[in-house]
Amino acid sequence: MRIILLLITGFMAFLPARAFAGETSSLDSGDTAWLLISTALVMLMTPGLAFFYGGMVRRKNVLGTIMHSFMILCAVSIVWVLWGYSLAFGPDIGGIVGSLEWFGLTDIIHENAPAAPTVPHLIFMMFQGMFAIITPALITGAFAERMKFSALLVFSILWVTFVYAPLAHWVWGGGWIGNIGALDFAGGTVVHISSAVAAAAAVMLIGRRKGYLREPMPPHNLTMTILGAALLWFGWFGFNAGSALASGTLAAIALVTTNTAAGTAALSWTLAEWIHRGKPTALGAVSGAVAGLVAITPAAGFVSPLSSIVIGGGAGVLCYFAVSVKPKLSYDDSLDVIGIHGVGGTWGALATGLFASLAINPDGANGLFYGNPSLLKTQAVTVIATYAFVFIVSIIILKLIDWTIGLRVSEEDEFNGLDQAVHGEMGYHFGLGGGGFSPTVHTKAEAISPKPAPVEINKAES
Amino acid sequence: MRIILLLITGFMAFLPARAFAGETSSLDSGDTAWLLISTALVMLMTPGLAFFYGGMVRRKNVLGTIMHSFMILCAVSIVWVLWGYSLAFGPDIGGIVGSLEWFGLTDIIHENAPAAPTVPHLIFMMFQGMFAIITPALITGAFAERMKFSALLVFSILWVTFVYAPLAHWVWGGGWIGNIGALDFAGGTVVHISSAVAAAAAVMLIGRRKGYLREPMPPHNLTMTILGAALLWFGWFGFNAGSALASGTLAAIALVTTNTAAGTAALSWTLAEWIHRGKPTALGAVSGAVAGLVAITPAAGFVSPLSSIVIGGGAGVLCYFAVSVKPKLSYDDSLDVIGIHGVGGTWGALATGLFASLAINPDGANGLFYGNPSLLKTQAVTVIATYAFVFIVSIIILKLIDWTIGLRVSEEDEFNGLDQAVHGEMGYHFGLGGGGFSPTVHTKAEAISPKPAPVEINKAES
Amino acid sequence: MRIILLLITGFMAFLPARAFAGETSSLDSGDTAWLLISTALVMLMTPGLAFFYGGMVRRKNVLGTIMHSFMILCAVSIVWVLWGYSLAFGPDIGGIVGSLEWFGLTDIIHENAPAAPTVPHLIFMMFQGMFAIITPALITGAFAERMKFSALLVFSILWVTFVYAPLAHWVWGGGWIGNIGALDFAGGTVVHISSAVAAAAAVMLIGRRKGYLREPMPPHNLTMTILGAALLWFGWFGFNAGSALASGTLAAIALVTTNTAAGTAALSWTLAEWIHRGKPTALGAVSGAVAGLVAITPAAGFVSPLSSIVIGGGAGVLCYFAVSVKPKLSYDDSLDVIGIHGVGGTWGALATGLFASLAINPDGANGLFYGNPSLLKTQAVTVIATYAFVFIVSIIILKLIDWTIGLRVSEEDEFNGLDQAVHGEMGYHFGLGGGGFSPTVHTKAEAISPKPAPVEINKAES
Amino acid sequence: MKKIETIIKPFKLDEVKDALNELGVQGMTVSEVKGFGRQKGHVELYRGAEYDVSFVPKIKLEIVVSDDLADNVTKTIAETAKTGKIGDGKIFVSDLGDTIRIRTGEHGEAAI
Amino acid sequence: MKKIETIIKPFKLDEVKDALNELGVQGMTVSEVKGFGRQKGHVELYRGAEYDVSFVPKIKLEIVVSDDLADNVTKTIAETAKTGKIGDGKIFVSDLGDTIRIRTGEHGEAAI
Amino acid sequence: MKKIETIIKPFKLDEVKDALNELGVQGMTVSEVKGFGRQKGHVELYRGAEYDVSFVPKIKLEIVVSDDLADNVTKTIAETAKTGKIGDGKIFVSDLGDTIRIRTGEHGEAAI
Ligand SMILES: Nc1ncnc2c1ncn2[C@@H]1O[C@H](COP(=O)(O)OP(=O)(O)O)[C@@H](O)[C@H]1O
Ligand SMILES: Nc1ncnc2c1ncn2[C@@H]1O[C@H](COP(=O)(O)OP(=O)(O)O)[C@@H](O)[C@H]1O
Ligand SMILES: Nc1ncnc2c1ncn2[C@@H]1O[C@H](COP(=O)(O)OP(=O)(O)O)[C@@H](O)[C@H]1O
Repeated sequence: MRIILLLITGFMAFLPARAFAGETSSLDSGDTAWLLISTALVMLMTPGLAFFYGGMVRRKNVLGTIMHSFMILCAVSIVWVLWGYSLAFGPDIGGIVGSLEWFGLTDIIHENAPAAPTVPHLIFMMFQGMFAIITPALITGAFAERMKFSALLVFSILWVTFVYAPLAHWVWGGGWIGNIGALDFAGGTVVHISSAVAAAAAVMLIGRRKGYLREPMPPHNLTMTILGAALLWFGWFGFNAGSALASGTLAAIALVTTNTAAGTAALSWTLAEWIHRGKPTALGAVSGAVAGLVAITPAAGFVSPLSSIVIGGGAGVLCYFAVSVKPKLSYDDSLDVIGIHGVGGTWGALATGLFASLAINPDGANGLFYGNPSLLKTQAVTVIATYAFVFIVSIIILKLIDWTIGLRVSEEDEFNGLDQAVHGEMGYHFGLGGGGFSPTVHTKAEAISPKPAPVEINKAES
Repeated sequence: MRIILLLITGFMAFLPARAFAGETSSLDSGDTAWLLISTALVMLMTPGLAFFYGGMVRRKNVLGTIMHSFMILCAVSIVWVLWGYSLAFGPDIGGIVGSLEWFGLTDIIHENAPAAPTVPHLIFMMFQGMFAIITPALITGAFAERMKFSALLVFSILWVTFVYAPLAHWVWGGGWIGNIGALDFAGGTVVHISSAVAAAAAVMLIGRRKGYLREPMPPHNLTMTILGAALLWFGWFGFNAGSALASGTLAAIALVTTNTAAGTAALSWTLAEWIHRGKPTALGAVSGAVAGLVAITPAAGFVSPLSSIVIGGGAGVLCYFAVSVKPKLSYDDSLDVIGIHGVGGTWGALATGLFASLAINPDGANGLFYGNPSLLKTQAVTVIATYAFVFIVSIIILKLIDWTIGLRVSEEDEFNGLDQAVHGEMGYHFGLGGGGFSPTVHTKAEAISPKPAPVEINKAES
Repeated sequence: MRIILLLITGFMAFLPARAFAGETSSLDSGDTAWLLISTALVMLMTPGLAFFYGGMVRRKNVLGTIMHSFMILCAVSIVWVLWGYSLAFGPDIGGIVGSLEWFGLTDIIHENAPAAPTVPHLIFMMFQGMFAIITPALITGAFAERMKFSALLVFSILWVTFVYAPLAHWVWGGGWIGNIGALDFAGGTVVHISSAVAAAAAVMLIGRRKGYLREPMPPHNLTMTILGAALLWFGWFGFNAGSALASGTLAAIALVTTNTAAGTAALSWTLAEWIHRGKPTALGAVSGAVAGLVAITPAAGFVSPLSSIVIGGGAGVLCYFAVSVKPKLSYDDSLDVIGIHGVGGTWGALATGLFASLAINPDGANGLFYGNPSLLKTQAVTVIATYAFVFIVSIIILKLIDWTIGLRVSEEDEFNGLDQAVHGEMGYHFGLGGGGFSPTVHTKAEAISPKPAPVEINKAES
Repeated sequence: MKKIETIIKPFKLDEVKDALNELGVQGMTVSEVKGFGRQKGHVELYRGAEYDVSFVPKIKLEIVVSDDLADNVTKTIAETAKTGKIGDGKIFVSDLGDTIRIRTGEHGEAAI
Repeated sequence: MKKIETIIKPFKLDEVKDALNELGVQGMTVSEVKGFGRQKGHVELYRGAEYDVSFVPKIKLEIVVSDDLADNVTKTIAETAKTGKIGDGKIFVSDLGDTIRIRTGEHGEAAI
Repeated sequence: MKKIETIIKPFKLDEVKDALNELGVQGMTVSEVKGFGRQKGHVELYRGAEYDVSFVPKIKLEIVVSDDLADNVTKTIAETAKTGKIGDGKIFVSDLGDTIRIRTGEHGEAAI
């Protein structure tokens, strides 16, 4: 398609030039449609994550947990439009960060995206914005059920600004990691490793939940967690196949490897725990699927479907054991951000160094198994650099917040649950089945109306 | 893309004309793909709304509330195909309504859409149909927990025919509102203001829920409401960016302003209640997001991302206070259709008159802040005309129904809940955790089989 | 679009040939975008089905039921990539089955799809893969609440290999059913009839649930079932309109008939039960919608919107009575796979023989009502052949499994519920509202850490 | 000391609680129960199968009071919870041996 | 008057209710409880953490009957609720001081 | 035989259960209840409407024991469930007429 158009362009050189210089002259409507819908798909992942996490906490914290992801979606949407995108993808400053030239986006509204010349700049911006949103949302699994709400908001804004935006710049925005030839198709380092390392920093500073390892803390609603996982899987097609930035064979490859790795990892996690513990669990199956999706993220457009089976299979087993070992180490990464996104993301980044193939993607590179050991080294360097950078800056941000507004809710609030204590709500008022009446609440008359309106008397009482 | 094709067309004038006269000769597959998926996205909004509303009512009415939206989806799907689309978008009759020439769609199946010549007529029809579906569904929030099911069905069909279709014609179908230059990108007046005004009419006629302001009526499942809000946000990308009717820069602009306004409004609502009441609630956050989505709807393709921050921010605060004031006025717009869609929609329509800019969309207009005060006046006229028209016709329809089949369920049915009384079901049978047995029901043997089948005796009783 | 390109191609014959021989030379980015997103939509249907089914079972089996669909999604994803696609769509062997030439897909990664030359082969493969996934998942409704998990996995893999893949080959892959001119736009026989017939076989062999017709077995969470139905409806746009394999008028037609039939069938089911039983139920409404979607599946791209009203209307009524009659026959097709997919699918296949019209789709055929009785005969032959083939092979597979690992869980496991017995989990831990504490569990200290960590004492106890 | 158990209609809970509060009752324990009695249940329909639901949601209150307050309490409940329609519920009165307040270890009436 | 409280297996509820109904018992109150006793619980697994769940779901029935019916009622429950397996549950019988029917204000056996 | 009913804070359940178990108590029945008493509730906010929730979640334990064990049991509960803060709950002790084990038909203390 594009080849044809290029040829036509050349062939018709005698036509007035401005016809081709119009603002959308080289836009491809199919590529644009794919980026538009991919952006919507990736947006849906953050609510998906909210449910994935929300189902795993105790009932008293379901809203608080969902609110973490939801408010990050809201806050980072604004940050990204104002300065985040410009820092990450704006004109490069020394390979380290983008300039603030694109602050507020005013100048780029009618441009095509420099990194994807067949789509509007704004949709590339927003597609990338959805990645910037979900990354801090992933971190919230680590400090679920005890983080202060104000601290969460401040943390997310600072973290996107000082960790995510520079890192995205390094890998995708013209920065040094991209320049040394590291491959990260859709965010293995930028999204998953970085969120897991920040999670580790947060867990160190915020400490364990009260009662951790002494009280039972079973997931209060696994059906909600499964719904979240389903939305994540669905959205991940946009995440990975959308990262092809065009609607063609590369997107198809990424979609296939994504789906295959998710399925394989769910199977391998479930089998591992079936053998190890005697039962294949539903939480294991969806956790495995997410682990597979994490692991294939950096590799999706560089490896073959067969390789994606190996990458997914490895992710399921590795993450299962990472998660199983956690209670023994007795740190409280509550919803296993490290065990899934850290381990899965690292495995995926290295696996890209093993399985990448120029036969799949001529713009990529060959990995170790295709005769090129240097890619694996580059990938490893990237991983380590990401660990170090993210950990240090995350610790600094968290410490600053801890000193000023504090990271953690009071013991009493933690005991009563974030929903009631922080948000003044309850997730569910199931109350009495038939009458629909919840015996736990009554109206504070004065709050609602000066005097109870005596207009209608309920005579129909059953 | 399209420019190129036009050029090619001219250049190749010597080619046989029929090649370009084929039924799909000017279809753009990318634009079509975007409209196809946008239609699906907007369809999903109606179930999303069902959950948004369903979570807010008491447990005893969850199915009844969901059924309102769901049955409207079903009924209006048919109405639209038969006569609705033709009334709204069919050949214009005096700027007032479309003719019935396209009844049943038979004649337009293989055409391109007149309003969007690069996509098939049918997909434009269906995309618009999804708007016609969600609009009456929005109204149902006003009379939730007490509307008669038969009345709901009749009302929706009449309202789409006599209110929605003409109004859509006025604004988008070649009618007078469009002709005077009012801007409504994706339905601020047609969808949101109109549903809110009809809601006000309904609230006046149907009256308050029994026990309103005396009994507590907390939302029974906020996680369901949040799920609904997430689906609404996701679907709104189709609603607003799909309204560009093509897959290009305009769609990208609309998608970005939509997302930004949703995020800003959620933040501003939450902050307002944090300051005003001391706690930021999850219901506030999602209500704010919806308020922002409502407000940006008429403006989405006419304003800059920076303007969308202001529009969203305003929507969150305005709607929060509108909703807070309701109990004091003691009318029972149960799920705040007026407070959110009325206030948010009106603010959005006027804000379009403030922030619209030809630099963003050359097919739009400049607003007050870009030196053109007349647009604001046009917008205000449109708003007032919509108020008047929708209110009068809605009252007439509701009165007619009240006189004939009645609007409201009996007091006893209201007390017992719509689920049990009207639908003969319960939303949840959580019963006993372990055994899965619900002590509330037993099988009416004769209803199921003449005599209880004595074949298998359950010997495995634990 | 494509016509233009063909013309250009001819016109520019003097250009170097290789420009047009490139791997993606004839890809259409819009068609590809539509197939990419359609694939994602159809993927989402399987979790949708999981919720549709999961809400209908008793609480104690909710995870077990969801796991059926979810693990089939995972397992068949791999099977399809390895050998399933090759068997179904690989180079034809005598009209019966595809060869294994495309095992592992290695050779087709950069090709265009033979059946859809404007899209990458891989996305056509994956789109078809999603059909292969949902078909065995549909069957699971028949043996819900009692199937062994290992048996389910083995059954699904064998069934996809020995039933689905050949059948798909017969109809779509160049096999004999396609060759005799039978029409099946999106899988009426391949997906729906085949799953229902396999369901009948399974019901015969596995027998009824303990207590069936003696104990009440009400759906434990209809809101989950409705969510599932909403996701199914949404995904079905990809299923049916995606089956156009291109983003143009045919996709638009299929999308419109799909939506219309769903709405009509929901209405007609609800009306039937309103008249017959006195109440229109929510479960009826969503069951009707699914019945309509099933019935329109084979017809979607061959019939007019008006015909789709008749097809949907018929489906709702027929399936309602099929389902109502089940208890009288006292077989336990637990979630009505036969009543909905069997009856609806058969009605749809025959209705295609009645309503298909060349005026709608020139690549289709005329049906009885358009003067061609032979199509109806062909459709009937196809239906009967599918019945016979699927039933026999399904029985063989099930028998083999029954003899080896057994089909059914122990009576005790069935009594305790699959969630606890098979997966070692509970769907919900709602426990105590306020404290969020579930009195049903306590931590097995040794399992988690050698000695209870005495580090933090919970002093904040309220 | 008396233990008073009463089964009432759910929507009467707040009224009864407030009335008892005014009487000087400072504590009570509430649970959700299902009642079976003269009051009719309802029918549910699921895909053509009909379920006859004979249990009706009720609230159970347990109130421990000193002997001298008992009569007043039962009288107040009987008045406040009454609608005059079938299903208003019952009050059951029985003797209680001892009461202990866990927080302080107090016994008897002081612990109520 | 006697108050009979019984803990039974959930799936026995309908059978017991019907049997008591035939006996002339016209009302009862049901609640969902968790039982701890000789009957084993089960184990749950969440991401490698193991929870030992020792509580088993049970149904509790409260039935107030006149003294002369009491023996028959306990006997009927004991027969109908029996499966012979561990966990069948208990019947507890105690004296009741008074019963009041809220709807009518009746006292004593007339109020049952 | 004594029937001991106790209302405790939910998070104390496991501790109390284990302590009673060590004492030789082999069975008990647990339910979720809402308590109203000196302990304050909380406030909920929904779109500007404020709800004052005065009920607090509690656990109710019912334990039937032989007369000689009763004192020990109440003492153990009183100690284990105590936090010293308002809302720790109550223990109510009453006499029980008879107990029947459904599985065996045994009566009296043997049935406990
Ligand atoms: N004999 C009884 N034992 C225990 N509870 C009873 C008894 N009779 C009635 N109840 C409870 O009282 C409630 C109301 O009784 P019902 O017979 O319906 O109406 P009324 O109290 O007006 O006679 C029942 O739902 C049940 O919970
Ligand atoms: N001492 C007791 N006090 C109160 N409830 C008891 C007591 N012992 C048993 N129960 C109740 O009876 C149920 C059955 O008891 P269990 O010991 O499991 O079996 P069985 O009744 O066959 O001896 C328990 O789950 C519990 O609810
Ligand atoms: N008179 C009473 N009758 C029944 N239950 C009571 C009574 N008083 C208190 N309770 C129960 O005991 C719980 C704790 O009582 P509360 O007054 O809050 O604290 P404390 O036990 O420390 O005095 C209450 O939530 C309620 O469930």
